[in-house]
Amino acid sequence: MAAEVGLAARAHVNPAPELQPSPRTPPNSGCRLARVAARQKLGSMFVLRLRAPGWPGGAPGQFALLRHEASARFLPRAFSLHAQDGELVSFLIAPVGPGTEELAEAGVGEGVHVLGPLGHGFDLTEILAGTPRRLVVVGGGVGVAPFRLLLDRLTTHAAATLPEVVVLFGFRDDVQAECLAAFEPAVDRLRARGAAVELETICEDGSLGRAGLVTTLLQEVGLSAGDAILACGAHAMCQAVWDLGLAAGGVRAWFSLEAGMACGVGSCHGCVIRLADGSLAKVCRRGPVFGAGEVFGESRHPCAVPGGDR
Amino acid sequence: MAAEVGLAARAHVNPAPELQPSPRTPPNSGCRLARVAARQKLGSMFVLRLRAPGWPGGAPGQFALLRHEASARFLPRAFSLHAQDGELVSFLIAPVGPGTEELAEAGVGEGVHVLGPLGHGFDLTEILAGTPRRLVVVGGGVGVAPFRLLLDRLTTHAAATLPEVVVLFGFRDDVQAECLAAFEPAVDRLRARGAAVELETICEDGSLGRAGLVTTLLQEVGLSAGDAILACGAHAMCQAVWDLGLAAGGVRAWFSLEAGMACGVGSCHGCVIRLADGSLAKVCRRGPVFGAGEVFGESRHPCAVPGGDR
Amino acid sequence: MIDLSVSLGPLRLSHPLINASGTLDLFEVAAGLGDAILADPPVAAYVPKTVTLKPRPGNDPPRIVEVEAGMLNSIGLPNAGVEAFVADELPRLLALPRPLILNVGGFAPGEYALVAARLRRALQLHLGGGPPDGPSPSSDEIRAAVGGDLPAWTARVGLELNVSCPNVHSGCMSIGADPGETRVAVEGARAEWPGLLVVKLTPNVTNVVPVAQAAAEAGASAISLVNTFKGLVLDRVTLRPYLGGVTGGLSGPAIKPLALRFVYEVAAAVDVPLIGMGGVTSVQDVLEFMACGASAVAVGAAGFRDPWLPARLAAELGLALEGRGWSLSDLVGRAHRR
Amino acid sequence: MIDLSVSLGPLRLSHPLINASGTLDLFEVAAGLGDAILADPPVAAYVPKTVTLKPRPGNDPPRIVEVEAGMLNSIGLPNAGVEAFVADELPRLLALPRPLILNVGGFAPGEYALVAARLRRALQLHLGGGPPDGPSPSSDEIRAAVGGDLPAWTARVGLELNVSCPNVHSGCMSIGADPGETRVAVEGARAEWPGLLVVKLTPNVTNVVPVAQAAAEAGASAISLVNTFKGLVLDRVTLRPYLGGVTGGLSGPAIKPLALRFVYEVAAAVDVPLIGMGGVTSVQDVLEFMACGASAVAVGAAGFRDPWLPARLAAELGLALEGRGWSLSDLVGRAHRR
Ligand SMILES: Cc1cc2nc3c(=O)[nH]c(=O)nc-3n(C[C@H](O)[C@H](O)[C@H](O)COP(=O)(O)OP(=O)(O)OC[C@H]3O[C@@H](n4cnc5c(N)ncnc54)[C@H](O)[C@@H]3O)c2cc1C
Ligand SMILES: Cc1cc2nc3c(=O)[nH]c(=O)nc-3n(C[C@H](O)[C@H](O)[C@H](O)COP(=O)(O)OP(=O)(O)OC[C@H]3O[C@@H](n4cnc5c(N)ncnc54)[C@H](O)[C@@H]3O)c2cc1C
Ligand SMILES: Cc1cc2nc3c(=O)[nH]c(=O)nc-3n(C[C@H](O)[C@H](O)[C@H](O)COP(=O)(O)O)c2cc1C
Ligand SMILES: Cc1cc2nc3c(=O)[nH]c(=O)nc-3n(C[C@H](O)[C@H](O)[C@H](O)COP(=O)(O)O)c2cc1C
Ligand code: FES
Ligand code: FES
Repeated sequence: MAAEVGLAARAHVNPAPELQPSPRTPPNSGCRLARVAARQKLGSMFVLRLRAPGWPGGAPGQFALLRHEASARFLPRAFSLHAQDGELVSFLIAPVGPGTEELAEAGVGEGVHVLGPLGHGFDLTEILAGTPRRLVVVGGGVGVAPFRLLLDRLTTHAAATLPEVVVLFGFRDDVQAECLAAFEPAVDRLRARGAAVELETICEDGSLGRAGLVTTLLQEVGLSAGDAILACGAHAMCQAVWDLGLAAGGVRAWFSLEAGMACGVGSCHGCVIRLADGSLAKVCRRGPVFGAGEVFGESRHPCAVPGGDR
Repeated sequence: MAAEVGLAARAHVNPAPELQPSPRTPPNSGCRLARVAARQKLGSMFVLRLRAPGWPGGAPGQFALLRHEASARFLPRAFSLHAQDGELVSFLIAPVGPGTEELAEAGVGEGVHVLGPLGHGFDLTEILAGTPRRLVVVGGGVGVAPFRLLLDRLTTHAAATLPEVVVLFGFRDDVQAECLAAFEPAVDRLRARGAAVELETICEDGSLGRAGLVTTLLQEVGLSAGDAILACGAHAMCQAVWDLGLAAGGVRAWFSLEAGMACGVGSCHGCVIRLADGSLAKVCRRGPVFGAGEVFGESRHPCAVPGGDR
Repeated sequence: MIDLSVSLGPLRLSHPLINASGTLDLFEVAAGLGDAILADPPVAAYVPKTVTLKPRPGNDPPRIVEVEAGMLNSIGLPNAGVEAFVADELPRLLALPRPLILNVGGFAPGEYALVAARLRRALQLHLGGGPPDGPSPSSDEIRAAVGGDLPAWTARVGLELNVSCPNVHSGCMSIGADPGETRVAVEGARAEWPGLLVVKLTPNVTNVVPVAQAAAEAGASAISLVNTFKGLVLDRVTLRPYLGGVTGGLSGPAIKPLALRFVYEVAAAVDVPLIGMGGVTSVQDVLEFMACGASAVAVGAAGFRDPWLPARLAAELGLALEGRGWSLSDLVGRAHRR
Repeated sequence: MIDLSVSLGPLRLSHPLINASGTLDLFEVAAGLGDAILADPPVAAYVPKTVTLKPRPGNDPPRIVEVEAGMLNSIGLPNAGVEAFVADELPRLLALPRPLILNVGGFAPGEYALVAARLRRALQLHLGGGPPDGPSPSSDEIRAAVGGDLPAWTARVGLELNVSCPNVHSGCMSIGADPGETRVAVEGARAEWPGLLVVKLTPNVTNVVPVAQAAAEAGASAISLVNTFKGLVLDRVTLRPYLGGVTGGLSGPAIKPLALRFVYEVAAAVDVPLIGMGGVTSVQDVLEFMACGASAVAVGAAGFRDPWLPARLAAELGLALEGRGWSLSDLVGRAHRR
């Protein structure tokens, strides 16, 4: 905003349009040609590690738009930041359609256009400022992706300042659950720093013990006032999680939501969802992480669901 | 034609339409999913060897439509049969655009849809029946492709029945000329059987000696009555070759021509060229090999050129 | 096994998959790839290429060019004219073990009736059902017949009026762009043709609904859509028009969302069965056209990759319906239901 | 260095590449990816998203869906209305170091004039050139001005009339489908707007030429085309319409051959400069639109992949012309010359 006002002021100084042709995409524009550094299969998902020159780093819950340089698809695809290390940035991807399948076949050294980091992630400063009793991290399926970076970020906080961390992941089956391998080192590191971390996993088909949903786990750990939920997964999962939060009372929650995207930056108005108050919000700009109340409202049986009345 | 008459006769026997659903593509329909058996780079071109189950074999000058099973292009592409060995069929391909580049990257084991063999090739029986003085084979650029199979076919004829074979190839540069490696063994085999074979090559940029066109070579070997020309290359080359043939007099010639194709079988009427008499002919069905007179006429400065008056 | 058969007027199709006119020549395929395709054509009904009153050479080459997700053609309806068609093509067409939908083009609304009459007389001769070269039945006689007793051959042969070809300089597409001219063309053909009368519409219009309604009111027993979208491709180097006919018609997956819209709109507005087409390459596409309201689906340019594609899609349609536990009537028009 | 500058009425563009309305929001990009884009926008002129008289929420989600070689959108012109636009957007737009082409939508032909007048008054206030809230200049006064002395601000700001959005239930596209309504809309806006007046046409018409002629006669100083093609996408599973707005507009490479045809036809029929768009992704596309007759070219949905694409294409256009030894005027309209 400050920048915009500043520019508005300039208008009167420099009212004539400049006539020089624009340069090409500037080097630090957020639009980069990255190279595949590694691709690791983890059950039915894979981790795509890219070397993105000048990658500025992003927050957990932020995302990037990826498009293979030889893609036959028209639009890029959105993926949560999964891990980063300098110029290396990783994504945990579930191949579900043509765009994700192209990336599943990207060879080392091949180019991938990366636009990002984009959107607003989980604001750990704000969340921790509320001194939550516990951080309850809830991931469903590939919705677990952003929580690797989240755990990494927690590791940078003094253990004493951290509440207990409860990580609950739900998967379809044990093949999908193989992506756990991408999270365990982060959990171990956090524990090694003295933080109290619990990690529990359940599969819908019972292939890792009993059958159930991630909400089964959530009911078992028992939400109570002061808990802060950070969740990502299918819309129905998020809704069910928030219902439990409302039932417990005094629980705050943030959800990373999905929507089909074209631009990822707010240009196209394409990714809107309907909020609890009936208004529409761009997932890519206002989100993808939203406060529970904004999206689902504060009463237990909200009528307004994202997607509106189509 | 006989088949059609036969079927017409059947109409009165079986006038009612059958109501069973049709089966899928029948196994020996000419439409096959082949597998890449090998891909060999030869300078700026490459040889794609496919294993095509049930491949029936085709004549030199016939072609097939190829489309990679993961192709992002809508239409298949036409390529002359280059060599065959049972189920193995090879194509010599110059990557010039998106379709050929996809094939240039096809990995061993990947699927390629093959429709063929299609069209009418060089009719060796007819050509040799004219007891030509010499067979003058003229290829320009990737237009050399069909002549590997032609040389292989000549090898099956008794050497005594064969006239002298003069093979003249013109290339852009020495990198393009590296595809010669695909022809030399066939020439050697033919010689080993006692046939008189000469092979000469020239490059436009002089990178293999002096600079010149294939017509330079043709002028040097000197056409004369009784020669039979078999040529394939750019349209302008074919025209120039036939001008030399007409000048010599008493020369017969066959040209394998190109046209953009959609169906390759005569369904779409898309690949027509205008013949010397002003009529239009489907390259895929009546050709791709045409008699010189049909295409260029029998007088030295034809006004009607294929492509018509667009 | 799910019953995939559909009726288009007096024609009964064993399944909904046919070819789009001008994109499959069974006899050419047979000549190149073997006669098997004639003994068991991969379509539930066979639609030959458009025939016109007079012979036509078609447009200058080049006539086709690939574009993103499709191709343009500027073929220009080459054909030997209806007399040659009747003499040379019709006998072998009638020998095919499938119903036929003959496709007719015209350069003035009245031409359709002339060609329809010529074809009817030839069919009466071949298949019985009336004096071959007698006077045309009166319009009333045929209207009565359409409702009641049709000549037996109408179960074998239908007619499609191509009022939508974008690749000719007059007539055709300009007729189908105008409800009034379409009405005249269809009424004329209806008066000469007792059987299935399909009218093939162009999508190059501001509003297709009045044209579809005019066709239906004038006696069309079915509507097929879409023909190709008029487009232009330049030569990459010279930057001048690439096709001999300057403009051409776009077909292929690029037009599928546009074609679905036209089928959806016409299905909501008229009561006759629809034949949907435009970019069909997969069984998903077949499901979508039928959900929008098509009773039958035609494979066009995608069949160039594999002439047997319609048969494969028919088999896959059966499996898809089985998988969902749907009958054909659960599928057709589904997109319109809440 | 080749001179790439082009004039659109009183606007002078340093090169022909601009953005298509609704596909690039510089301020949103800046908020996400940094202010650099505001200091040096990747377009020769900036076209904001359509603004309407009253605020609009836009259509229900989902609003976009990818298809082969393109996407459909059913955004539905969400915007805060012209009053909020004038208060909140215009100041920061005027701070951009580029000429602007403000884009206006309407739901009746008369609405365009109301919005144009409101914008003109605001610009007079910001940039001088007349009493801000005084009475409208008479139509004659403005017509005189367009030919002669224009207020200085008309070199900074032009207006584009979107008479072609397919994603709203009334107005807009239906106006642009009708030459008479287009004439009324353009005449009204012309009476209120002394500067560059672009009219953006829809391709969802039988014949675009009469609409373009009506626009030009009514005072359009340029014509832009094409807006999106109306299409339909079904949900893959439910087989019901996927988009919240049921139908949507197709854009992207799928429509390029169709868009080229419209530009080619309009260039042959009217004398005003054209802004071409529809599926531009590469410098080859830019060359083709200009060869068909466009003086400027807009990047639409392909800019979603890279907001800086127009600037890259402008640089590549310079190289392409240099490589061929052509000036811009050798290129523009080339496809029409023998
Ligand atoms: C902010 C954000 C973060 C994300 N993070 C991740 C991540 O970390 N890892 C990950 O694997 N995925 C993530 N996703 C999801 C990912 O973007 C999608 O899985 C991906 O776009 C799928 O592309 P595709 O081409 O493989 O499938 P597509 O075929 O494009 O399908 C993608 C989705 O589009 C919708 N869709 C499109 N067309 C239709 C239609 N005609 N009918 C019905 N539905 C349709 C459906 O919802 C479908 O699931 C994220 C999404 C968002 C918005
Ligand atoms: C019978 C036959 C046999 C052939 N045999 C061989 C062979 O053995 N080996 C081989 O390498 N090639 C062969 N070809 C040529 C081969 O089919 C083409 O090179 C191939 O189709 C190119 O496809 P592409 O996608 O790589 O290039 P494309 O981009 O499809 O270009 C192919 C050609 O299409 C034309 N074209 C398409 N669009 C445009 C446009 N907008 N502007 C200008 N021109 C355009 C041009 O002529 C261009 O050269 C043969 C062709 C035929 C008809
Ligand atoms: C090469 C070609 C030739 C065609 N010829 C005809 C024709 O003769 N008569 C006709 O009615 N439609 C003709 N069409 C249009 C098709 O029948 C069909 O309506 C159109 O191609 C859309 O379907 P598709 O996208 O599946 O190809 C032709 C289409 C192509 C591609
Ligand atoms: C997401 C989206 C939003 C659009 N919004 C507008 C708009 O507000 N006003 C308008 O005139 N055109 C709008 N358009 C149309 C474009 O400006 C352009 O005419 C069209 O997309 C064709 O160009 P393309 O194929 O390059 O995208 C929009 C297009 C898209 C894809
Ligand atoms: S994806 Fe374009 S506004 Fe969100
Ligand atoms: S390529 Fe279809 S007729 Fe020759």
